[in-house]
Amino acid sequence: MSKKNEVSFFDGKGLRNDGRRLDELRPIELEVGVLDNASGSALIRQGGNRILVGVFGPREIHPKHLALPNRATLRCRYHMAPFSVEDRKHPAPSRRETEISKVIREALEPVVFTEYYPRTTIDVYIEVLEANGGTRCSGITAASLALADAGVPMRDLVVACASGKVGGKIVLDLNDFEDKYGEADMPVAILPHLDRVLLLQMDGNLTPKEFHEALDLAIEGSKRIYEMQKKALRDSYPIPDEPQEEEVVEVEK
Amino acid sequence: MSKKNEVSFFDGKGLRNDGRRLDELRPIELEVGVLDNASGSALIRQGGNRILVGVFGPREIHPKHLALPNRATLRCRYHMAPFSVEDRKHPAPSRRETEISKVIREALEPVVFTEYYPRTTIDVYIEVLEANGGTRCSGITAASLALADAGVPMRDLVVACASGKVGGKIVLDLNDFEDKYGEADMPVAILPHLDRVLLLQMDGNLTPKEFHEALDLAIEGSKRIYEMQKKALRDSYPIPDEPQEEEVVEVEK
Amino acid sequence: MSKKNEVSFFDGKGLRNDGRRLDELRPIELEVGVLDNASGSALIRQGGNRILVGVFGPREIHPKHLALPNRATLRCRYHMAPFSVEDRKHPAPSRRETEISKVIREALEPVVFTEYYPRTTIDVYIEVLEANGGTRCSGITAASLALADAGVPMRDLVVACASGKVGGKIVLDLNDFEDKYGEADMPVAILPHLDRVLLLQMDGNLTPKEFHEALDLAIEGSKRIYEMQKKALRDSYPIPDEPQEEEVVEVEK
Amino acid sequence: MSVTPSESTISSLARKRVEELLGEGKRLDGRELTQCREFEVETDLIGTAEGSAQVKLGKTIVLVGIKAGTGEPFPDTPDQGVLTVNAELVPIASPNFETGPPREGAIELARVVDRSLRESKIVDLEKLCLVPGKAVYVIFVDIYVLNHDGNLIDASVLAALSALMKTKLPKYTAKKDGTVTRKSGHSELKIQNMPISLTTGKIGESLLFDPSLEEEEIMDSRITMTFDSEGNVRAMQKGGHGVFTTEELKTLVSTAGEKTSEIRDRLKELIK
Amino acid sequence: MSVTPSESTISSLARKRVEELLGEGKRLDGRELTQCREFEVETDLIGTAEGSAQVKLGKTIVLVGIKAGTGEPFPDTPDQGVLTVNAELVPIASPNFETGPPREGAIELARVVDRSLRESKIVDLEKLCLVPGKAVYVIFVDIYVLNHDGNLIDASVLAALSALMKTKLPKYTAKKDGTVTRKSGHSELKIQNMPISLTTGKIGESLLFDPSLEEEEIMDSRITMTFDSEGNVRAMQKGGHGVFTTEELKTLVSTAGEKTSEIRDRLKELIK
Amino acid sequence: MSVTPSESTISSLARKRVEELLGEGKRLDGRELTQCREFEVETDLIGTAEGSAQVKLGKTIVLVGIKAGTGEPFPDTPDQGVLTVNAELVPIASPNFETGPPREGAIELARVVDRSLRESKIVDLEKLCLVPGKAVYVIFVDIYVLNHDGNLIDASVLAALSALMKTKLPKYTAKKDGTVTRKSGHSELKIQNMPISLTTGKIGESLLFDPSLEEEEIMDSRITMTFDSEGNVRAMQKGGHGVFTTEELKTLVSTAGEKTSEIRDRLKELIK
Repeated sequence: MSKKNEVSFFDGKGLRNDGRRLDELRPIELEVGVLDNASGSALIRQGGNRILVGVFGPREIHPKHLALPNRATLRCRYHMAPFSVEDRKHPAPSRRETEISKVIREALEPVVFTEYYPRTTIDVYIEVLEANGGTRCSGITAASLALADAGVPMRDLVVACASGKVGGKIVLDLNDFEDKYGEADMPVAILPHLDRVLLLQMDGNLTPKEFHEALDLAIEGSKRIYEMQKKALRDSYPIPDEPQEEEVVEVEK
Repeated sequence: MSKKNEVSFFDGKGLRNDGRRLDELRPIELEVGVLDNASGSALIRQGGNRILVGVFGPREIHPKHLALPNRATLRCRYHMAPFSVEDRKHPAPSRRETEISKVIREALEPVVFTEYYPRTTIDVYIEVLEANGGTRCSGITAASLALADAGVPMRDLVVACASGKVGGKIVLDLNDFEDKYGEADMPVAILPHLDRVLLLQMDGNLTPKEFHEALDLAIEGSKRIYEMQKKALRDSYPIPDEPQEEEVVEVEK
Repeated sequence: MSKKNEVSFFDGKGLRNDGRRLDELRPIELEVGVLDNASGSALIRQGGNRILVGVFGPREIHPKHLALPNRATLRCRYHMAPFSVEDRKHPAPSRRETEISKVIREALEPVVFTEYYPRTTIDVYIEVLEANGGTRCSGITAASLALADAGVPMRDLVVACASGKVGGKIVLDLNDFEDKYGEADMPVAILPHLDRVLLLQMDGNLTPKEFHEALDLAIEGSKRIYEMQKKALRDSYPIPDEPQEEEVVEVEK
Repeated sequence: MSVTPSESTISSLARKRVEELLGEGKRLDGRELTQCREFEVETDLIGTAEGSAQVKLGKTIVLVGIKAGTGEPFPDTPDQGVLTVNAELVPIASPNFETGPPREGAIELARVVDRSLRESKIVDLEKLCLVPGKAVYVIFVDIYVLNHDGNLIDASVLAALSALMKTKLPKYTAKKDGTVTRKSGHSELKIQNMPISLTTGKIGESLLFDPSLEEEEIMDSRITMTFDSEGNVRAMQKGGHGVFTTEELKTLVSTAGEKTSEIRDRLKELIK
Repeated sequence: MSVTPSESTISSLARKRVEELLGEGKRLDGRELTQCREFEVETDLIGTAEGSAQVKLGKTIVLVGIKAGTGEPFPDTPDQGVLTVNAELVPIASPNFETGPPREGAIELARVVDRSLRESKIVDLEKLCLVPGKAVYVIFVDIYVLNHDGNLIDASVLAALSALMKTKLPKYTAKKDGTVTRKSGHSELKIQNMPISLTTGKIGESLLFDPSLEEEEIMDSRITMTFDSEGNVRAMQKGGHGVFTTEELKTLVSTAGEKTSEIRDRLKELIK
Repeated sequence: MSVTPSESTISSLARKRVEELLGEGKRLDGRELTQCREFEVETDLIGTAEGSAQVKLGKTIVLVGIKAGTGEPFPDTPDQGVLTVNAELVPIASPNFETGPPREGAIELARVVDRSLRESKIVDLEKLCLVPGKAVYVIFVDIYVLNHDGNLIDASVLAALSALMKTKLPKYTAKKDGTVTRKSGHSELKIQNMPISLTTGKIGESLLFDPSLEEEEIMDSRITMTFDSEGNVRAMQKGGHGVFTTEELKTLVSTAGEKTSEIRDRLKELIK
């Protein structure tokens, strides 16, 4: 996050470089059940992000010494395709990917009823196919849908959204340009109906007051995405014996 | 295989750059039982190729999870010495070596009676000490002798020879220069008395008709090498109670 | 060891570049029990060397196939901190570190009563925090104290010191400058009261006679360090029911 | 080191049933022996890539992204651009794929696709030279397998070809000393050939085109043949622990050549 | 791939006892919930480093060594020096640390320290440029954990800050073409901010500053907040498999900010 | 990390028998204690190498190939060529060798051979400089062990020396800026010393020259001493978990020195 003096973040009308208002999310499309071999899967497109998540398990774990006697092991990999970024990414895992895999796993741990499946593993593979800022949040949002699609019991859906500060203002859901040149970026993941924070990272510069504001905004934005998640699941699993809501359409699988 | 316009492959008499006719093999020397510690071994010199093969096993397999309940595991490594090529090769295995190890293993799989030795491994180590084109074929020819020397029961000897196209003509047993600058190279391995193809790779440019011609030539060349293989084995294991053929000589071991 | 013509090793009085006489050790400080989590530990400062050694065990060994049925496994790592040398050292283990780990382990093997602890491991971690020549010897001297601090039974303390040849003279305990530009360096480790050589390496140029002289000097120097080792242990473990010697002070732990 | 893989868990009974079906010229999914699965192509779906295509061949899904930049040429081809093919079998694609460095399967896949493209001279590498010996275009073809339902090679060749056909090269100005600076705009990457591969599986004595995963798990061997736009063979690769007769191979060169011609026509329709 | 670690061996009984204590506002080592352990700093103890500091936070010992040299800048920041943070959890520090390449714990530690330093602009990277695009200062911050008794992040930030404050840069003359030669002498590395992190552990409903190893082994989660000299937040990192409420986080930003201010004052006293 | 190897499977009974034999001054293969095995040398057998030699010492076979090219010098020795020694214990040589990166045994072997060559100044590295600081000859000495029957160090030193004695350097023209182009022809690499190593094994109280594999498997320790053409010591390396007395070492320096002189004379005969 290096602030350049020449950078301007807002147009004459106070709109952001991609035409959004300060508290506006990027356009989001969610699709559930997009892969055949995975136990569960989801695709998220959020602005310029395109991320595919596949979940396998609960299944037998190899090597066996990773098995836990009283719960399922959770394994999580956040991984970027070589062509997902401007300069080709080398296929070997970077330190950044290793850290993000860890914080995502830790965000999912409190949500999954791992105690139902002792000695097994639940594997969450997050493949970033195209990246344009905020991929860890998009990845968590999709991972949660993929877990639901796999039938893994969870306390609630997990949903994530970043807030931050650009050009002196607190904004929602930063894109890559805002992340790079803005003053602060703060990814947040929450359990929406319990209002619990599962992931929180921040880098940049915020006063304590700005932090309060940014946290509230990230949670508010997350809740909006939560509604989209629920709709995506409903669309994917239409319940025939209940009167169907109008917007339910058969999702391409 | 990049064709250069200036390259000439034949002299005034239509002979190749090393003096051979189109369907002529490079000079081949085969020696069996050249290493003390290996269960079986063979050395092949074919033109500028010098390749040593050692076979170990059937023996216990480590790690044990590689053991197969109803057959022996076959393990095969094709490996080039750093000094075997013009520009020193780094000792770490290259992608090329990995692929060649696989196709050689797959060429040997149908030949070995692996079902006689369940839960064991038979290890085939091919060390290319000097390379001058067609090393995978020379390696297979020698590996088959080393397996025989180790007493591993086989359906037949495996023998391999490349054919290809240089200067518009179908030729046998390409050397490095012909492989690099010619139009096509096609390594073939066969079970000679059953006329079965165990390995087939090709890169370059052949019409379907040229492919037929090249395949026939590679098989014909392989069968000539097969005779040399059998002689090398006879030389190495003279049978004293039968009237010995004249050419049987004691091989240096 | 490349001799430069311009290099001068002695001043007008015949003293070495750090003011020492030919047979003089660098100043040595030894501290025992400096780490909390290790079973035993020691810090050595010898001239510009600062080396920390931690010993763990005897303890369970992982992976289990390294367990030996009739003795403890000894594992030893000599490792340099990135900032311990003039040009930052990459954290990955170098070939030099691998070799030194081996010769140090082999120097400790004859000394530890490994037969008392079958199927366990004793791990010796030598961390070079600052290096100025002769670190393998300093490391051994400290490792021996750390083993004693861990309560691992030993036949005797091990002690090490290099001798060598600089500017045509046999000298004791070479510093980095003398090691780099001098004519020979010879690290030696011994069992002092049995007069046995546990480690011996040499590179440079010595006549057989000079070798005799250098070996005697290294052993003589080692024995002086041995006295310091014993004092460091006494200081660290004051025996209250015996009349304490005056110099016994409580060591900071 | 290449190691015999552990056997698939399919019972010999299942295999027997498949062989009986094949004896009658039928396949598990109802296809004829020489019938390939339908395929779809979607291009330009990755904004960060200079070219991209996703191919669905039955339920097999392969995504290829092209990254193009500049770099130094190889010393032995100072006047040629660099084309590199890489394949990742990412673990979302199959319960049997694992994380970690590429294994022999991924390496073989990448190398067969590489040869199919390279030997057919799909791009003129000499046109990708900026300053001889100093600066050339470097093009990465990254194969990303998203769902594995058999025949990854053919799906990958299709996706790589489609992605390259849609690739736009960033423009550069280059100084004699090899210094390169980006200038605005893109130019199309010119494709001079359309290599299409066809993989044939062998189960018992039956030869079947475009094997599905179910078929791959019991098949004895496979042979991949890549044909160029003129119907000539540019690359071949036999795989598996079984054998082919010379007659089988000679016959295949004709039938497979025709089939790839149909596939090429279909692809042209799909991504014109 | 990140994997659920195997559980600590502490019995649920032990955990219950700790929770009871915490219910009464007490901790195992007698501290109050918002009380950090005392720390000591020793600087300039590594002669081969351009800067060094060893911090003892309770029984946790972290040594940081700074190596400074020259190298090429990153292509996207041609006029800035390079600052790199690396952490090694060497096996002398804990029976649970192992030899081998850094694992996710060490990587997270290095990256959180890196962000704490970088985001607070502890050094002006533009002042570390020698020849734009060609030669810049390259500064390695190597974190070496010598004894692990909990809260490695805060101890490492303290040690890294202290070491940088004592760092002396070797002087160089640089030619336009990027050729650099060492000249005699050193200059002080100018520090323009003093970032201090505070890590808070959560056990049940209790929040406790500067958790010890005993506490870490049973805590549900942790949150690290790094404050600059003005009391603003520069970096945050939540860890662990538990959760925080928004109220907890908002309250913490205030109390932690004050606490880091005290720590900063104490550090100034110690290494002035 | 160096780890105690698992014990050889030789029974203590076998060891006892060997010790008894040694007590009578006899060895398993009938040699005297200070008798080395006969050796043969074949040179120039690898056409792609700039120099090569295969040494058979008893049944131990070591092949050394020399590759010579050009590259940059090390920053601290800008006017010296680069000599690099590498060893591979390829798995054909012994049922106990494995594929994979070199382990401590191979690394120790390479480093002891390296020191034997380097410390005796076998080649004048300054004569291998083309353009100071920019371009020098880079010589790779690759040790390839083909059959392991004991005493790899001595066989490798012999093979490396022989290969270097037969090495022909390709000629280059070099410009001031370090640009190097191959010109036709070769020149002989000038050897200015002939280092010979002798390794002595110790079993119980007996010292035996040139231990065979059978002896290595039960011996307590070994000491390698490398002597130059003048009879001076250039390198030493003790190995194994046993000890030597100072008297043993002092005596060995004399007897081993004489023995290496005989070996050197024999080598001169073989490859003149």
